Amino acid sequence: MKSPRTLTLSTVFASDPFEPGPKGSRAWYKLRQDKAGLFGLAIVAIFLVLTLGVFFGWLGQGWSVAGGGRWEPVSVDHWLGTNLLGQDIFQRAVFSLRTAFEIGLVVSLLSTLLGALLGVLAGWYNGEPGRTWVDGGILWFMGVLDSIPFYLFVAAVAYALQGWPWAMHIAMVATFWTTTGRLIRAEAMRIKSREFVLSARAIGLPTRLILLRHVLPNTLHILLVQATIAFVAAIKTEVILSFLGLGVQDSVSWGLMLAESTQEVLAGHFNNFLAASLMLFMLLLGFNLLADALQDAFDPRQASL
Amino acid sequence: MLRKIIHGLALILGVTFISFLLMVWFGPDQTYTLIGKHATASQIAEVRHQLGYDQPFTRRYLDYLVELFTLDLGASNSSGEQVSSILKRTLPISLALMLPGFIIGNLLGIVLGLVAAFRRGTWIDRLITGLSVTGMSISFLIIIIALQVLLSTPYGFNLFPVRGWRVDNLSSYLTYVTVPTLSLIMVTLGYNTRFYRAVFVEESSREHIRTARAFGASPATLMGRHVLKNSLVAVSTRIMFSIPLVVVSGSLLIETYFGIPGIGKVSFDAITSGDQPILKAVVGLTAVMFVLIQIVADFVYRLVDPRIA
Amino acid sequence: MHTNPPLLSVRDLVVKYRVKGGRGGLLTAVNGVSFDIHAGSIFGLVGESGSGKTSLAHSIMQLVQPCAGEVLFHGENLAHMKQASLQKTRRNIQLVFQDPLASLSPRRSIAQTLIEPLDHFRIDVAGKRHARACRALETVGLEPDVLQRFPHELSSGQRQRVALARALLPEPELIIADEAVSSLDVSVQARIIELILDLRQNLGIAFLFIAHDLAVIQQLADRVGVMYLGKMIEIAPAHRLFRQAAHPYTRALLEAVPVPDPAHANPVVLQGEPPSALTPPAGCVFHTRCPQVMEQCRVLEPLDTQINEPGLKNTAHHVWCHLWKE
Amino acid sequence: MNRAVLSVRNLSVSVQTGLGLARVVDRLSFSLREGEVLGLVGESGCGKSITAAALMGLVPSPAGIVTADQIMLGDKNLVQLDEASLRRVRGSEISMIFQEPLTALDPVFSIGSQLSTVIRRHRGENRHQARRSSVEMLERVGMADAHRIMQSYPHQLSGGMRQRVMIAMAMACRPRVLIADEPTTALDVTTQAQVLEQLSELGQSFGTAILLITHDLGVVAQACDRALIMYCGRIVEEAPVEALFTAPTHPYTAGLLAAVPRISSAQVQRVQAIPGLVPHPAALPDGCHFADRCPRADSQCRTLTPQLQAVDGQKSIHRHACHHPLSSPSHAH
Repeated sequence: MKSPRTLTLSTVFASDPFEPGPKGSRAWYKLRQDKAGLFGLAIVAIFLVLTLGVFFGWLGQGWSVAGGGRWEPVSVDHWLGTNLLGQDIFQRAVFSLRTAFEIGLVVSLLSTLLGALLGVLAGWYNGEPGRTWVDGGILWFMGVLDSIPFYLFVAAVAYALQGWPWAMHIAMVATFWTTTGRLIRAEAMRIKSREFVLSARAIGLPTRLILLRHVLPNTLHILLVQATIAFVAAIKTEVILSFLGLGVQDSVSWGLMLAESTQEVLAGHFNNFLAASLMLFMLLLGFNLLADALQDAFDPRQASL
Repeated sequence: MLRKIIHGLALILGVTFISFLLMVWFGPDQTYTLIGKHATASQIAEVRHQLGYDQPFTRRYLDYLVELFTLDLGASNSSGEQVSSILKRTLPISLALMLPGFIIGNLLGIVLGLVAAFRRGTWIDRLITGLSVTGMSISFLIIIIALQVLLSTPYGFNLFPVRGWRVDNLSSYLTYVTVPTLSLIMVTLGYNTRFYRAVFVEESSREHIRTARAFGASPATLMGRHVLKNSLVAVSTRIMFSIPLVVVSGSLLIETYFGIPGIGKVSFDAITSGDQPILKAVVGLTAVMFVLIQIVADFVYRLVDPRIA
Repeated sequence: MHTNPPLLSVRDLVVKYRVKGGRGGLLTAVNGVSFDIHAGSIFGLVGESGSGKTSLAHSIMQLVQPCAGEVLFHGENLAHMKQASLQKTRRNIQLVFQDPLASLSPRRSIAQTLIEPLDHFRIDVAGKRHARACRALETVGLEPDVLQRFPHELSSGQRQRVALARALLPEPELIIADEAVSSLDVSVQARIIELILDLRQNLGIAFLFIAHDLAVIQQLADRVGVMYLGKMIEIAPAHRLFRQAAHPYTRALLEAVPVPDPAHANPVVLQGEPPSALTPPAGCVFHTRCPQVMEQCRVLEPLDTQINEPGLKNTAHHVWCHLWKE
Repeated sequence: MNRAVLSVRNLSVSVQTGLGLARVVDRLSFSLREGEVLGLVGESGCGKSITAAALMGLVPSPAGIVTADQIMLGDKNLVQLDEASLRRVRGSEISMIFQEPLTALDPVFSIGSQLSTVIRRHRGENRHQARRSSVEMLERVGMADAHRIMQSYPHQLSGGMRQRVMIAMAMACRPRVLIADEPTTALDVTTQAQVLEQLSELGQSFGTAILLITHDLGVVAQACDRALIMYCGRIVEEAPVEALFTAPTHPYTAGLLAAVPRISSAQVQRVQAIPGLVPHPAALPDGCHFADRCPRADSQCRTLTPQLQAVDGQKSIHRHACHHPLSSPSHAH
């Protein structure tokens, strides 16, 4: 089958062969035009700065101090009032930013790396004579992890590691990476058949170099988007785990604040609930908008991969 | 077909092995919870033997497998009730609780996704996309608390019970199921709509849609006939494979919050009390459910897409 | 003039693929093909889609393991080579592909793409490799500033020239061009054809030029092989093939190519479509569509018969057809 | 040749590209006569496919902006029709077939259902009649076992057969005009010959005028009566096929003819490339777009845009847009 003329109707509109600059800059060029994406980016940036503030000790340090009375209303020294124990809600909400980013970054980074590594290996060795068990094995492992009920898995890991603070992170990484893994595996299988990979194999380039130079760089856009999505998932999961008593131990998080507020709310005290919900919602909204914008900016149909 | 069954068995083996490893081998030591702190050495040895802690790893894993396959799941450590009878009692409750939300959530998602893709780029599309992104950014817990305040407390409409599950006829069923169902819908609707919209947009950019338009097909025919039928594989995959997630994980949170005695609540209590027989049963059950779904999915794909021989 | 062993010789090569899905089964893409390529010559390989041309190229490059037969480079079997000499052979045979868009790694600059083979084969001192890449670009008619650019910034013609430059860098003796000009526009295609002829002339590089378009083949090839459904059905020097093609399929192909001259009417000779390679017909694979099909064609596989004076090896005209009895 | 069945005046299409708004079709005017096969010829990016899409009103609105004084199909000006009436015309009075047979048909519907749907929509036949006409149409395009084809799905057919199904679908309602966008480019040369013959034979017997879009000059020579050569969104030469191939007057046409390889049993004519690159649609040079690559270009060519006018002054149908055309057809060059 002869190859079709390159510039059919759809390609003329979508990709343009003469745009300047490396791929990355083109994606940035498109992102700049996506208002929602920029709004998301702005939120994320603001929260990041606040988190650094907390990290370096300028903000939210007095979260555990039971300074005021129970459920004090909004006042000058307690901007958002106090909770059951008289702790300052504003301080706790701001400090939780650090917990959120800590969980989000650790989980999203590790799960994306694991997903990329195993995904590329599975995709590359799929169909390779003699090595196809690698693909089979990784797929089996993903299938197993996906079919274990998540909360039971987290609880089991939490008990197995006997209250070690990182149990929650391990459990999340161990289950989040499979989504990225499947996406990267499919992309790697597609890239493997492209001519520029065949040309690298024809000169006898070792596999690890091919994977590093030619396959992985072409999956970066998927990894970036998945990392953002994993960040959101990690924070949402922490909230539920804290409610179930499996979450953050010796610190404060929006999840803990929300768990506290379940009783307070019935008694009519909404400050704790509102503070945690609003902060959590804004951060998640920012990251979700950013993830959507990145997805469109790197959409392969536009770029001429 | 045979290949699918072998895959299924391998999956179940994997799941049981990992859950055995985590829950039993590294799991919490039951002896003290069962017989209290100050028991005599011989009593402790006796209980440890009964619970099989003294057997080697492979022996205990084999016992566990035998238990699972012969459905003799033993009795709950805390209540002593037969696990299988617990399952019989709690599963229907969980299904009754989760099914309506699951069905409505997906149907609504499909409709909104279709409308957004159909009117792509217009204000309706932006509205639906905006709402779904917002929906995705609200945590499950916030929705539950907010709905509860809104509907079950004097601060709101106070129409529904705060907790509990005293269901004996349709009207009592509706009163107890409404708030949980609403919260399930609101949590999953954002994700569903966004996913279905992406599938329909992808399908409507295919070349054969342009051909159909060139032959005078109206936008409604394009969407309702060509795009929808081409998307059925992706749509059915999404629905089928989210059943175990919703029925087991989803129910755990809702039942724990609303105090509804379904499989979710039972497994949560089992987690906190380390009641292994129940945990093992639930894990085994989920794995079997996944395998069954994979087999059914294979059958559905052949039905929906002629290219899959 | 060709006394030493041919640069490349392919002996009874067979390549099979396992087909997943559908009825499954084994697809024979290449079914016992033999031919030689002599140093500095251009061998044109023509055939329609599904004839096995690309599988042949990939098995020569050891990208696909053949089930039977062997590939000899300078008389040495590629399959039995030790690592060192195999590495040398990989340097001596280079590959150029059809789709200019997919033959260059999208996220790497042209400089990185060109310097990679130089690093890999450790050609020249690291410092001089950049200059060597510039020279290669000049030979294919591109300015050195292209080095900083990325594939998506170049037109398809420019990209194909970069692919050619990359093939030239390891100073190969043979370049396999798999449909290298098929997806290019006529004016750009002509430039690449001129370039290939110059490379053969000035650098003495041999080419295995694979295409489905006989007109392009005639511009380049010294010898031409015609494949149909995995089998070689005719090999001849170009001037003989285009003047007096022996095999009915070759004649039909020649007549089917639309001639850019309205006065010359194109009669439609062949009906129907090539059968599926999963179930090749018995006897001669072309018998189901051959206008001059005979009884024996349905049963007996035709043998290799040479139809011109035995004389010189490189001008032999082979055909696999019962019409041409020894 | 009798009256025009499709006449286009001042058709332009602009498209958003990375480097800003680009006019990819620039004030195109041409007409298609009844029963004629008109070739729309040009290399990638010259705007021929987008012209076809614009004629059918298939250019997606946000991405492309279409303007035209008129696109007269018989007595209807398509530019003024609203979307609903345009839909009634598409597939009945003017239909289109595409290049990629594999992806042009809907993979999850049988050939029979896709074919009869078009027939029922435009010929108002009921389900039973439509099935019968579908089988008739498949036999008409040379499909031996039409009944089996009706039940089968696109992925079960070969490229050639799928393209024949497309032709059957397009011709089922006896359209006045058929636009064929590179119909045989993705087919093998033996199949291409069969499909081209099928196409022109049907065009003759149904009295349908065909606008054949291709980059292959061989196909133009064999299948077309008249041809328009396009470059960077403009028609640079328009002539009957005989004149075009023997005595082209525009340097670009001559360059194309010199670049296309020709099979000859005698001496091989070496191809000559056209120097330079096609300019980017968003950065087109002033005046004649071919000036930078044209051996005959001068300052006039780089400033004044040449208009399409008859070759030797009077009402000849051989026209070109060039300030310094090759010698007039009276004496061979």
